[in-house]
Amino acid sequence: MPPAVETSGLVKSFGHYTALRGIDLKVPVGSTLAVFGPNGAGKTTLIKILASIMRPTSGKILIEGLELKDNAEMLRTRLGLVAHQSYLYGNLSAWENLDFYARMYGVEDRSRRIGELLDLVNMTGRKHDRLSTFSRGMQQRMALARALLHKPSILLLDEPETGLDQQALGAMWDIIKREEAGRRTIIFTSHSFERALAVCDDVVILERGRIAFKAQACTLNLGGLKQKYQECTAVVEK
Amino acid sequence: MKFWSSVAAIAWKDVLSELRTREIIFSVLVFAVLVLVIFNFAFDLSPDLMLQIAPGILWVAFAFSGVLALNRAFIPEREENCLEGLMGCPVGREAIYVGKALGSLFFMVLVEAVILPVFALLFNIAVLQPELIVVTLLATIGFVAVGTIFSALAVNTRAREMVLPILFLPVVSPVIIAAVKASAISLNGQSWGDMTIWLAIILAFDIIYLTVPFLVFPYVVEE
Amino acid sequence: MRIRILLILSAILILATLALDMLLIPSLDTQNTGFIQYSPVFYWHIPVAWVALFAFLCVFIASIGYLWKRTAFWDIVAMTSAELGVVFTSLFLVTGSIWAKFAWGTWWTWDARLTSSLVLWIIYVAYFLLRAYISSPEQRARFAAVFGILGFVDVPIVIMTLFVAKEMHPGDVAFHLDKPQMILTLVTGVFAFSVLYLGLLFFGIHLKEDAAELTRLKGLMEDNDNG
Amino acid sequence: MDNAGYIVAAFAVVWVGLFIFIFVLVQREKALRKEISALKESMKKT
Repeated sequence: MPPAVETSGLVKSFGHYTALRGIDLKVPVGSTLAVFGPNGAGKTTLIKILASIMRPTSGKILIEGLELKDNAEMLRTRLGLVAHQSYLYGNLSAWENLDFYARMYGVEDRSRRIGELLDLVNMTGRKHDRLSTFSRGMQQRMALARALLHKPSILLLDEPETGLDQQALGAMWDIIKREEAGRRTIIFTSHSFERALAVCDDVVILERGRIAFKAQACTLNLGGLKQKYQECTAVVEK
Repeated sequence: MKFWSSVAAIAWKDVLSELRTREIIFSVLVFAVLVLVIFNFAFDLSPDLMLQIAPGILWVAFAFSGVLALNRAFIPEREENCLEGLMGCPVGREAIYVGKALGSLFFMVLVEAVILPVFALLFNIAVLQPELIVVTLLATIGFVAVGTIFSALAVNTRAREMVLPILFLPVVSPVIIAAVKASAISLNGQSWGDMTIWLAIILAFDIIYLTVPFLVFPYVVEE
Repeated sequence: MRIRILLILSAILILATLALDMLLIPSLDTQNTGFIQYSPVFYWHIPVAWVALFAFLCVFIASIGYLWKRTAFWDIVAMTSAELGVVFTSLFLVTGSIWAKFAWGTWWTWDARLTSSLVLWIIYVAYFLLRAYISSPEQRARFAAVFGILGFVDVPIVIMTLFVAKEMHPGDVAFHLDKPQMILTLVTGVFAFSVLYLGLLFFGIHLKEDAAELTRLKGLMEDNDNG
Repeated sequence: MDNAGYIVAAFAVVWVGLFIFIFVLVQREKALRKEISALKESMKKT
């Protein structure tokens, strides 16, 4: 059973600036990986490369044992992404947005699936309202619905907590964990240690494009994680 | 099959999103009519002379209102970074180009469908002839094919409104020249036989600028 | 080093063309028909145009090279070649309008050759405008390469459309060279300016690579200062 | 301007144009060369 996501020697540079300097990751199927790191450590770049939106400068990426470079279009049906932006069109209604992406992902029986998702993120009441009229929290939940449309086996989230209060964030994680519990692999970047530690199986700390620390969540408590984080990122301040 | 269903989905999304606010369509239409009116002030000419410059006026109105519309083509993709959302879909990057081009084509044809009768009314020239309509359509396909990829390029630059026309109009000038010449021939009552060279140029342009951007578009959107 | 050789060689060849031009060509116009083939201007007016088109072809190839290899070298080659293309097209336009003043009494005639070179000139000036409006070097190189390809594909169509629009057939001027002296002068002219182009191309590339080296060194300096 | 005048003018434009272009390149080259060597010196010192 190949790991859900495996990268070896992953490098990404933009001209002179190198965002990722060789990342080796192995994420087993069904597990949840939390990625921490200061701003500019390469978290978003890593997520976008795994989602096949950005091409790596060098290195190998295997999604469910298949080379991402060669099977990009097929593998995208297995990948779902929730980024900082919602990827949804302001002029279109919630239903129209999901209907559009459902067509793009080739989802069968679109209306049933969209209805299901709107209930899951409890936005059914607003399904015909325009996205531009939604609050940040509602847009984030709609973005999650969009990412789950095609039942991806791997879900990527880039700092899902941005713009959400504790209650909304808690609700969001319930939604993520409820659907296909245990079979879906989740990789997310985050700044809130406490919330992340509660939901993840493994932890990684990125620092200036490299993995500075890797461990299983059960071996860490909140204090230990924060202390480790200070150590890894302290190098920059000295 | 997957390719074309995604293309249709993108084009339909563009049309829906635009018909919802109708902001671009009205501003482009008003602009095109404005161009006609200005030309009317600029040259108050004898009817037969007007016949000669009529195609020129038409295509100046189409070209500049086309640039106005194409400037807006990739705005929805910029707002919530929807372009990345599209790139995450299980479809080739080329489908995004073809979908967006079809969306813009729909609006350009819509503008032309309104401007041609208005032009016939204002300048009382029989513009609605089959030859002229076919030439206009063929030229619009080439116009939009080039315009869409330049719009995708320009939307990422600083002074987008200025960069697009300066990049785009010189490159698309052959199609505009050929369309004007062919329209002039059709206005003189001649038919297909006399405009074969111009149709050939427009068709050659369409073919080239549907294939080359198709191959090059992935490099525009991918980091 | 080879830049110096190329530049000196091109200087010699240009002098040779000049000599041929001044000595041979005037004597040929026995019936003084006033055709362009008989005026010395022709024998480097055409080479300048040829080199400009060749420069745009190199931009096209270098752009494909950049999109494929993604190395800064190809981007530098494309930019330098585009620069030279614009310089040579400007020379063609200026000398063309001087010739127009001489032949037809006005500085500018919407003659097919002049108009098509003007359109091409605008396209490649737009190439530099595009480069100027993008800040990130990687994106600038990639977009410039895309435009280098889309722009070049337009060159044949622009020339053909304008030649047809002006009821002028391309073959009727450049290739009716019956006398051997004419062909000799034209060939030396084309060869001379091509060598000049190569010399300037390598010189420009060398220059820009130095500039890139400079920015890299400055970057290192800053890193050391606050590293 | 008679016939010869235009010829000379046209020639002049070409040479002056090319000469200025090459001259600008050479100037830029010298300036760059100077700056790089200066930088290399200061790099060695620190």
